[in-house]
Amino acid sequence: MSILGGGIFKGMAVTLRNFLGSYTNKKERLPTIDYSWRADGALPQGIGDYPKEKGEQLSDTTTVTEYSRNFPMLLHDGGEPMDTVRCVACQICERECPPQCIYIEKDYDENGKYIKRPAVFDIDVSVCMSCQICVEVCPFDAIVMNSQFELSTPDRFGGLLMRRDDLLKSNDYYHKIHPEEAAARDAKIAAEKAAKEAKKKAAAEKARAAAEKKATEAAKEDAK
Amino acid sequence: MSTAAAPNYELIQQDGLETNLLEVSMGPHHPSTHGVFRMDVKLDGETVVDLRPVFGYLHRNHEKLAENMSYLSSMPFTDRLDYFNSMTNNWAYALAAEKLIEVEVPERAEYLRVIMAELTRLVNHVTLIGFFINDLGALGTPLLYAFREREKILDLFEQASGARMMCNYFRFGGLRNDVPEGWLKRAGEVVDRFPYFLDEYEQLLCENEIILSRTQGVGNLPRELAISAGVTGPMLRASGVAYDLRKVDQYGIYDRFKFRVPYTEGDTGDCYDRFMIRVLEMRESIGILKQALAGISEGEIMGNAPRVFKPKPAESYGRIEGPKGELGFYLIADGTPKPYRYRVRPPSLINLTVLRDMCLGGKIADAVIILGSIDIVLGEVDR
Amino acid sequence: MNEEISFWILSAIAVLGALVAVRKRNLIHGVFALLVFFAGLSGLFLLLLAEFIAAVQVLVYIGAVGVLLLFAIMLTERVAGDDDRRMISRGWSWGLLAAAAVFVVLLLRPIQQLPSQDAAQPIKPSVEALGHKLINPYVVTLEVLALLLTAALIGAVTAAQGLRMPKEEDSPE
Amino acid sequence: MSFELLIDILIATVPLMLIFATVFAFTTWLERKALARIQNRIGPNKVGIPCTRIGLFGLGQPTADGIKMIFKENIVPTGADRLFHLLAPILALIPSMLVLCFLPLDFPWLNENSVKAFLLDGAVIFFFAITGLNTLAVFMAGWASRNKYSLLGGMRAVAQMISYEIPLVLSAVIVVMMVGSLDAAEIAGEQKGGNWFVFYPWGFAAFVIFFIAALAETNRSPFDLPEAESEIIAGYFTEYSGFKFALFFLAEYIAMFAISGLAVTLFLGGGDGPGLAVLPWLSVIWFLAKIFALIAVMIWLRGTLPRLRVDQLMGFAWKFMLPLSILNIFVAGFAWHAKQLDSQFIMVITWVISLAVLYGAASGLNQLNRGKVRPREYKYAE
Repeated sequence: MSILGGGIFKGMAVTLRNFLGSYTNKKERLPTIDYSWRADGALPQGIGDYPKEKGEQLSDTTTVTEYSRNFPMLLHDGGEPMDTVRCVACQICERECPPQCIYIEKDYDENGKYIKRPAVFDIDVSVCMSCQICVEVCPFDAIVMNSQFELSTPDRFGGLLMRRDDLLKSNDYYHKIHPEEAAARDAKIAAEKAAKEAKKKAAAEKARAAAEKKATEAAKEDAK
Repeated sequence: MSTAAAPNYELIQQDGLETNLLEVSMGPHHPSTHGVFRMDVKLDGETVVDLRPVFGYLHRNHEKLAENMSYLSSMPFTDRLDYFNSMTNNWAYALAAEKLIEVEVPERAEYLRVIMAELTRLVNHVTLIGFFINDLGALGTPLLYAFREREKILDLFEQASGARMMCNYFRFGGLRNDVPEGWLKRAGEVVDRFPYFLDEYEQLLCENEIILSRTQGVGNLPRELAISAGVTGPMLRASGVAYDLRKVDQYGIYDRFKFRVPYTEGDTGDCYDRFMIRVLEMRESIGILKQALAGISEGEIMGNAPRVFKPKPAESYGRIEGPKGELGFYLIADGTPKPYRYRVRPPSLINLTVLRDMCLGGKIADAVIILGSIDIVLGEVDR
Repeated sequence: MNEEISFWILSAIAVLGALVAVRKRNLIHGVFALLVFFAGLSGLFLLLLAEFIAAVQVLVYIGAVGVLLLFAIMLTERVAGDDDRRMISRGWSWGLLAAAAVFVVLLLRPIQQLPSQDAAQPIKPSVEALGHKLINPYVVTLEVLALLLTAALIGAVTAAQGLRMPKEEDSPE
Repeated sequence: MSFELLIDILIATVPLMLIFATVFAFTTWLERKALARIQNRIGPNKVGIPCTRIGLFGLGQPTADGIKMIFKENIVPTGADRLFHLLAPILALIPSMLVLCFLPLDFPWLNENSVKAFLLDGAVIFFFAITGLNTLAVFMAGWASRNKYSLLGGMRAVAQMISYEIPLVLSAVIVVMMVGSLDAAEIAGEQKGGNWFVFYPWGFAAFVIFFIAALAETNRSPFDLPEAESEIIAGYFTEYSGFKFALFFLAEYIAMFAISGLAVTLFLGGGDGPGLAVLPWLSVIWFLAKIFALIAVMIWLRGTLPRLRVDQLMGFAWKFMLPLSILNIFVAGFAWHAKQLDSQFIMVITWVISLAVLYGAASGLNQLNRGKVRPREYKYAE
């Protein structure tokens, strides 16, 4: 050590540099306040002064990043939500949910016949830990993550229990908040559908061929 | 061995005035116990005569919960073990499960895993040093510089995985999703910028006389004690053992990167060594990150693994060099979708076992910084 | 007139402090009451225009002796005594008698011999004069006192050294 | 009591109380703001004019804090000594306020009489005598709280304050020696025209020692052990809340002003500065500006340094500060005698020798005390 307390003076130089730098070089020194350094610029205006400046700037479709996830929502393909809802109430997500915050009841018509949609679909968002496992295990791409974060409520019980109708969101909305993910998912569904159709066609073909064969055989039998 | 570090207190009592020992229960709401941890300390004046760590305040039944749900479902719970390093926790668990179901991880996923793990190491070490200096009594300045840098890395995590801390990003056989466009470039920028920050950090801390005199010779951990107690990670390397699972196991693709393992020359480590080893490790991590960011190529990120599976009855142990030490997951499969036994080897807990040996004979202020230098996260200690 | 009012106020404080100091069983309370007494005394010195003595009174008695007493008390058992149980000694009347005797025998005559207020010359207070007095006529006394204090200091250091922890046999390099 | 004297006393004291209370509020804001900037934050910036969005750089923060403090619940622990718990913050505030009177501030509205009310012959020794009372207040608070952390903090505070009082006084003695007076105004007068004592080698050394000891006396970082948050929670005011806590806070800051004011008086020329010939009342501004400069350094140190350990703290006082300050007295005496010879050559020699002796002693003591503490080298395994 060359001078007395040299290390201390070095440290003081660093803090002085930071003190001055916080006025001159905001990008480097005040990254938590100055968001301009974020290359994607995904942060909406006004979020830096969040509770005071919200209003219209923070709409329902505010999203922080492409993959930002808060709580799940149920997708429907437009029109009357319950007619086009993708969920068939298979309850896989209910079983796989790690904190077990999903509750599903199947829907039955008046004859007691199971119609492929949920009668009750509750998510207790005070328990939900936004892990996205339900999204991944869903075979029907019916449940995806919403990025809405303004859910604070003075009601401890009802306010944080999201019912089926709160959870239902259209696919268009999904495209708005997570465009890339939604496009990929749509493509996947289309591909699956196409594959399924092809399979169905093939199966139908096969069945027809088999039926024809059978018919011919039966005819042969008859002929005998 | 434990008594070797502690001076003989009877001598003080012998010919001096008879004084009473002061029993102080530090914690669970003490400001510097890093969570809900308690130390029952017996003090002779300010000198620690006896110390009993008490934990379990944050116990949440992690292992038992995991034994009652499918393999995938406990993945998000591993985030909550060591909540600073969710990425590495994910990786260790994924390694263990991948051994059970034997899936191949695509190359891009392996690269991304390394990138995420090393970024996590940076996050962990930089904040740990901040907290450590905070325990030394600085008014949060180094901690806030650390948070400033951590913020940039957490933003990267958020852009990739959707969450800042509870990333839940790794999957058996790969990763949940690919990183968004331009992410690698941004990560490169952050990594390139990081050494400048480290220079500043070292300038602020490493030669400061107060830090030197507070940390050197405090909390000595002899090599034999460290080995026999099962201490791992930077703490073990600070005690003079160059043991790093990234070199030993070479899990993932760590054999492809050139990096060095810093360790202390002597056979005792003190708080200063533990602090410096972490600083040096960050530099190595930056080297790995640069190589990984240069070497990554396009490709698949998810191997051919089912979301929910029933592995054949088998055992597996997956371990990685986490930022805090060896993090291991031990799984026994019994043919059902749920593990028969799920066990975590938490580095925080095992490193904490030597706390008493290091603290005895020190001052009460030393006990605080020794605890800080161990680097524990109570989520992992108590599970 | 000002001086008189001040005198009575300060004397009252001093006497009250002394009384409380004697009667409190809680030792810490007692010490603080004693310090109040010292403070009153210091005020009285100030009233006599003996600034330096007043300052020294505060510095030494309140600052040093008070803290010393507190430290000593911290080493004793049962610091906070029972304040409800008043200290009533059986021989209190004898104590009163002794106090009266001391007053009559030792103090009465000097008080009577004090010059009347009109005759007293207003003194100009000066630290410098005190310094000269200390260095010129009383230099030997001062030196002896200084030596004594130094000896006490060295003794304290030695006593503290003796309590040092034994060095470890195999101190790690 | 004559009415004029009462008026004079009020004229002398009331502005002092008002000015320093205002300055206290401003300093808390300054400290928070400066620390925030050092730590790359913005600091208080919301509280300005009530009911509007005008922030005024957060200047309303001290007021808001004060209002909050007053209305917070006053909690006294069960089994605490209620009387002493109440008295301690008051006892802490009184000495700090009292010693402000001894600062040689030339307020333009003061007349001869009111000045005389406080300019005691032995102002400097009174200053030390009265600031010493702080120790008792801290001990009282620590003891009365019935909390182990408080007691530890109180004991730490007493040990620390007594230890550092010695180098503090010894470094002030040098100035007293040079001027030959304990009168603050006379000491300040001696340094008129830029002849500040800090510009002499012995003066500089004494100033540094004084400043370090002052940090310890006022419990500022890096000597804030009595209130070491990471070790003993908040030390002696762990159990204080609301207005009592605010009083402690106030006392601490006022003590900071007082001790900085003394440092300014002793070493930095008091109210001396350019422009005094034209506007005499500028001296008050200069005085306060110098106090603020010292306080800015204190804040800067607080933003940079961790704190010492308790044994190192005591060791530093007794093994470094005390020998150095005693040596400094000898150096100053030597220099004073050399000055009488009135020769340029001897003056230069004295300067060089004093510098060499002081620096050598300081670094020697530093080496002795630090032992094997050095930055280390580490090995790498491939």
